[in-house]
Amino acid sequence: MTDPTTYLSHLELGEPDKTFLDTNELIINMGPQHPATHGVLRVILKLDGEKVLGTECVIGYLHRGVEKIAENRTYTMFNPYVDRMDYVAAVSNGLGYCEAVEKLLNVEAPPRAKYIRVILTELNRLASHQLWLGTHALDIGAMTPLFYTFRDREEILKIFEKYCGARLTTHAFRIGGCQYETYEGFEQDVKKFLDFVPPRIDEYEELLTTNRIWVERTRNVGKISAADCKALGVTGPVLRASGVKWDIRKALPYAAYPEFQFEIPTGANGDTYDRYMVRMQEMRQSLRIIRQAVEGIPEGPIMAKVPKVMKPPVGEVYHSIEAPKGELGYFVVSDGSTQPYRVRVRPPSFVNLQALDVMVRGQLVADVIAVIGTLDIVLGEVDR
Amino acid sequence: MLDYITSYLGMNTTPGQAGNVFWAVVYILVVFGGVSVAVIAMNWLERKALAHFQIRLGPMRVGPHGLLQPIADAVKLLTKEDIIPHEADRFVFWIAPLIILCASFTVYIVIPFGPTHAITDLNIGILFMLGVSSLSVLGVVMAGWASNSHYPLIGSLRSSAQMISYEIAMGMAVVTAILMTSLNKSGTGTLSMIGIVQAQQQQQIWFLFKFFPLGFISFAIFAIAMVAETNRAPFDLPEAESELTAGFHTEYSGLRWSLFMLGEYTAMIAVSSIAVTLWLGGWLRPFPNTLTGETWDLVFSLIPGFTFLGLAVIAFIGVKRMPKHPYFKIQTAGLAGFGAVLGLIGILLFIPPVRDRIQDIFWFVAKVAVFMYLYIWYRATFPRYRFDQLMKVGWKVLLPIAIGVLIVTAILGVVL
Amino acid sequence: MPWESPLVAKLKAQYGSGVREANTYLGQNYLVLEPSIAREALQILRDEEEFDYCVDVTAVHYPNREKPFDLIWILYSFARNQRLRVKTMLADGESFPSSVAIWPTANWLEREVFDMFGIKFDGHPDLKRILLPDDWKGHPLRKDYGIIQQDQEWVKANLGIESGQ
Amino acid sequence: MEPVATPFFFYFLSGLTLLSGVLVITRKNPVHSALALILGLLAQAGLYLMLYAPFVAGVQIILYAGGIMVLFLFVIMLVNIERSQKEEQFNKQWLVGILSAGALGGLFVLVYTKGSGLFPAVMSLPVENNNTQQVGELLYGQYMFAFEIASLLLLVAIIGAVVMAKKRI
Repeated sequence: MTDPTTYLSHLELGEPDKTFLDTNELIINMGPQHPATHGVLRVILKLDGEKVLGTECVIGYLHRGVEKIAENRTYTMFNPYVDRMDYVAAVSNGLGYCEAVEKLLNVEAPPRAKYIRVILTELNRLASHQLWLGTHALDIGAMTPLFYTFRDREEILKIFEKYCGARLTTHAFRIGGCQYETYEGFEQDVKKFLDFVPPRIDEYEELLTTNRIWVERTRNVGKISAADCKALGVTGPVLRASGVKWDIRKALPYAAYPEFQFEIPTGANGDTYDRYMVRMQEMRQSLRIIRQAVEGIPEGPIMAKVPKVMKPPVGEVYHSIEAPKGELGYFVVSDGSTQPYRVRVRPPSFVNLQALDVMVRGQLVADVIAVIGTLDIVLGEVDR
Repeated sequence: MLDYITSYLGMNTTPGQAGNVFWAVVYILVVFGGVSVAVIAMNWLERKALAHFQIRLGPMRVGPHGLLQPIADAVKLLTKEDIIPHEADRFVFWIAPLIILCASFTVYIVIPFGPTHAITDLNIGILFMLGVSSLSVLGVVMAGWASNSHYPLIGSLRSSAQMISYEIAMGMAVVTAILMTSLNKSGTGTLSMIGIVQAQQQQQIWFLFKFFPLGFISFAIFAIAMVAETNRAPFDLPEAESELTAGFHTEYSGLRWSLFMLGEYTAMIAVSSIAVTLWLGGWLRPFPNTLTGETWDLVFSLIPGFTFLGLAVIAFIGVKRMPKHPYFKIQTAGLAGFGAVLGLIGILLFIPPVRDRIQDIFWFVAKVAVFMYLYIWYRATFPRYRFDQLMKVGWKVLLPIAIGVLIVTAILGVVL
Repeated sequence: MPWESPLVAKLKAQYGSGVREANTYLGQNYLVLEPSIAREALQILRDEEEFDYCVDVTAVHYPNREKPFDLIWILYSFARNQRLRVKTMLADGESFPSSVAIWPTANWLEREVFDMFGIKFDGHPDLKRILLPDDWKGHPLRKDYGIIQQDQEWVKANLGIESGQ
Repeated sequence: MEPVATPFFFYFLSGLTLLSGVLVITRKNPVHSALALILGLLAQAGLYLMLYAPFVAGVQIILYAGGIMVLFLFVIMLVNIERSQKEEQFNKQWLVGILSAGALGGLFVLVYTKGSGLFPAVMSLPVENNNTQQVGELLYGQYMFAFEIASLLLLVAIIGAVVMAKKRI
C-alpha cells in the first residue's frame, strides 16, 4: 500500500491554527474497511485535532470494468450488467440503459410499458431513499430508523420479487419495453403499499425531523452552495437541497413522466438537514407519482417491435435519467454491429463523491461520516 | 457466636455501623450477587426491549423468550480466547478492567436499599460515591493507552474528557440536593445517603418537588449528566462504532471485555441509585405524605406481592402461548417453572414480617428499574451527539444552569 | 442533419473552419471542433453561452483512424435547459489542455479518461489513475486491450497469485 | 463504631504509601510511575480516614486520584514514551540530593527525640460525625480570606491556561 501522505500532495491544505502550543497535523486513513464508509471507500483525512484540513478519496476497490464488458457483449446481453452498478436502485439503472438504446434504435416503448416502468422506478427510488435514511441515521447514531426503513423496504422488494422474480438486481426492463406483464393483483399490491407507507414515513420523521440532537448533528454540516454544486456537477437531492429546482424528470422528461403531476422539493441552505428533508419529501412525491400511474395505467402491449438481433445504425446518443442519487447518464456509441462500440456510464455517485472534499473542509471528523452518509453513494456505482 | 449473629437483628442500624462483621459480609455477598443478577437481567431486558423498539424479536432461542441468553453469552465470553495485543503494555492492559469493575462495585457499600439495608452508612456517603465512581475514568484511560493503538487511544481520551466534564455539572446538581437536606428547622444537613432519605422523610417531600421547579431542574441535570457519565447513548461517543469502532475497549476480547460491560452496567445502576436516593425519596413508598394512614400503608405494602404475582401470570400466559410441539417441551416447562418461582416469591412477600422488611427494597429497586428502562429508551430513540456539541452541552448549558439553581436554592433556603 | 443556431453561427464566425461539424442526431446537438481551438471554445461556451454544468468528460477509441481518439464533453445549461456534446479528435500520445479550470468537476472525469485511455491533460492539478491501481500498466478501454488482459506483473506482486491468463 | 485493627491498617497504609513512592521514581515508564502515584494517593486517603478526617479523604480521592492524576495521564500518554525510556533516568545532582535527604532525616530525628514537648501526649478524640461541617465552618469563617485568595489564584490559572492554549477566544 502506498504511503497515504503521497496522496495529499496536490491539495492546497489549510494550515493548522498556530497557537502557543503548536499541534501537529495528523493523517489518518478512514477505510477501506470502516463501518461508516458504506463499502470500500477509502478516505485519507488530514486533521488538526478533530478538524478536517483536507481529504482525498481513494476509490476503485470495486472496479469491475463494466464499460469494457459492454464492448464485448451484445446490447441485450449487457442489460443485466447495469443492475450491478447501483445495486440498491437497480431498476433505475436498467431504465436508463434501455431508454438510451431505444433512442439509438429509434423505437419507443408502448404506453403501458412506460407506466410500468414509472411505477417500478419510483418504487425503487423509494427503496433507495429508505436504505439511505436507515444507514445515514445509523451513522449518526440513531439505531432504530434502520429497522423501520428496512421493514418497509421489504414490501417494495416483495413487489419486485412477485413481478420479476428478483429482489435486488431485478433486470426488470427489456430494450423496447418490459418482458413481463404485471402479475395478477399487482395494482392491488401497489395500492395497498401506497396506503400503508405514508404513515410509516411520518414515523421516520417523528423520530428524526424535530429531534434536537438530529438537527444539531445535521444542520450547517457539509454545506455546499448552489454555485459549487453546479461547478462540481453535483446532481440529485444534493443539488436540490442547495436550492436549485432541477430534476431531469421535469427538465428533460422521459418515460411517462410528462403525464404526471408532482413537485420538486428544494432546500435553502444546502446542508445535511436540508438534504434529509428533500429526500423525505421526494419519498412522498414518489408515492404521488405511483398513485397517478397505477390509477391511469393504460391497457395495451408492453413490448415495442424490436428486432431479435439488434443492430442500431451508426451513431451515438446520450441519455440520462433522474436516478435516486442524481443524473444517471448513458453515452452509447454504435458502429452498426450487434455489440455497442462504447458505453459510457455517467454515474451520479462518482461525480457527487467529488464534492466530499469541499463539503467537509473545516468540519470535524464526525461530520465526515455524516457527509458520506448524506451524499448517498453506492460504491458499486462509483467504481463500476 | 450465635449471639453475635442474632444480636444484630434487634439493632436498627446498618451492619457497618453496628460493627457486625458477619452481617456485613452477608450484606456484601447479597449486594454483590444481587447486582450481578441485576446486570444479567438488565442485559436481557436491554436486548429484548431494544428489539421490540426496533420491531425485532430479540433473543428467542436460548430458553423461553431468550431468558437464558445472558448465561449463554457469559459462557461464550468466558471460553473465548483471551487476546492481548503484542505491543500492549500487559500489566496496565490487565489491570484496567479490574479498576473499572472495582470502582463500580465499591460504590454499593453506601447505597441504602432501606433504612437498615445498606452495607454501611458513611457520614460522607455521597462524597464517597462520587469519588469512587470518578476512579473508573482511570480504568478507561489506562485501557485506551495500554492497547497501544490509535482508535482506543482517541476513544479513551474522548471518554475521559467527557466523564470529567460531566462530573462537574453532576456534582453541582448533587450539591443542590444536599443543600436541601439542611433546609429544615434545626438547620443541619448531611452527606450520608441514609440521612438524605431521612431528610426527605422528615420534610415530607421528595427533593424532586422541593422548591418546584428547582429540585426538578437539578434532577434533570443529574439525569442527563449521569447518562454521559456512564457513556451511554446519546452520549456514547467513546464507543461510536461508526467513527471509532468500539472506543477504548476495541482491543479487548472475551472475559476482559465482559468485565468492561459488567462495569458499565454496574455503574449505570449505581448512578441511578444516587438519583433515586437524592431526588426520588430512596426507599420511601410513593405519596408518603398525602396518602397516609394504616390502610394506605397496608395497600402499598401489598403492591410488591401483587407485582410478582402479576409477573407470574404473564409467565403463565407465555406458557399457554408456547407452541405445542414436543421440541418446545423443555422450554415450556422452564417458563412454567420460572413463573412458579415468581409466584412463590409473590406469595412470600405477603407474609407480614417479610413484607415489612422487603418493601423498602422493592420500592428502591422499582425506582432504579425505571431509570434502567429510560437508558434503553434513550438508546433506541436518540442519535449520537458530536464531540464539540457534547462539550458545549456540558460546559455551556448544564454547568451554568446547575450553578444558577444552586445559588437560587441557597437564597431560597435562607429566605424561607 | 446540420444544426443551425445563433451559437453555431457565433462560433463559426469566430473560428471559421475550426468548427468542423455542427449537427443534430436523434434530437441531440453536437459540435466537432479542432483540438487547437477546443479549449478556448469550451471557455466561451461556459462564460458566454451559460453551459455551466459539465455532465461528463469521456473518450472513444477508433484505432483505425488517423487521429484515433474522440474526446467528448457533454455539457448542460441550466438557463437554456439544453444539452450539447462537444467533440474533438486527438492523435495517440497527443495531450490536451485540462478543463478543470472551467468546470472543477472535470477533475475526476479527466482522471478517469487518463486512466482508461491514456490521454494526458496538460495543467491538470493531479493527473493520476483513479479506478485502477497507481502502478497498473495499460489503458483498458483502448480497443487493443483485450477483455481478459491483465497487468500480470502487478497481479503477481500485489495479490500473490498467478494471473488467470 | 469502634475502630478495628488500627495499628495494622496504619502500618499497611504507610507501607503502601512508601512503596508506591519508591515505585514512582524507579519505574522507567512514566505511565507506570503515574499509576504508582495514584496508588500512593489512595493509600494516603486511607490514612486520612484513620485520622477521622473523612471529608479530606473523600476530597483526596475525587480531586487527586480522580481528577488531577487523570490529567497527568493525559499529558504523559500524548508525549512520546519511547524517547523518555531511552533518556537517562536519574540526573547527576546527587550532592544536592544527599544534602537535602540528610537535612530532612535530621529534622525527623530531631522531632522524634525532642519533639515530645511540642505535641500533646494524648490526642483528643475528634468527633467524627460533624467533621464536614467543621471543615466548612473553618473554611468559610476563620480562613475565609485565605480561601478566597486561593480561589482567585485558581481562576487566574484557568484563564491563563485558556489564553495560552487558544489563539482565538
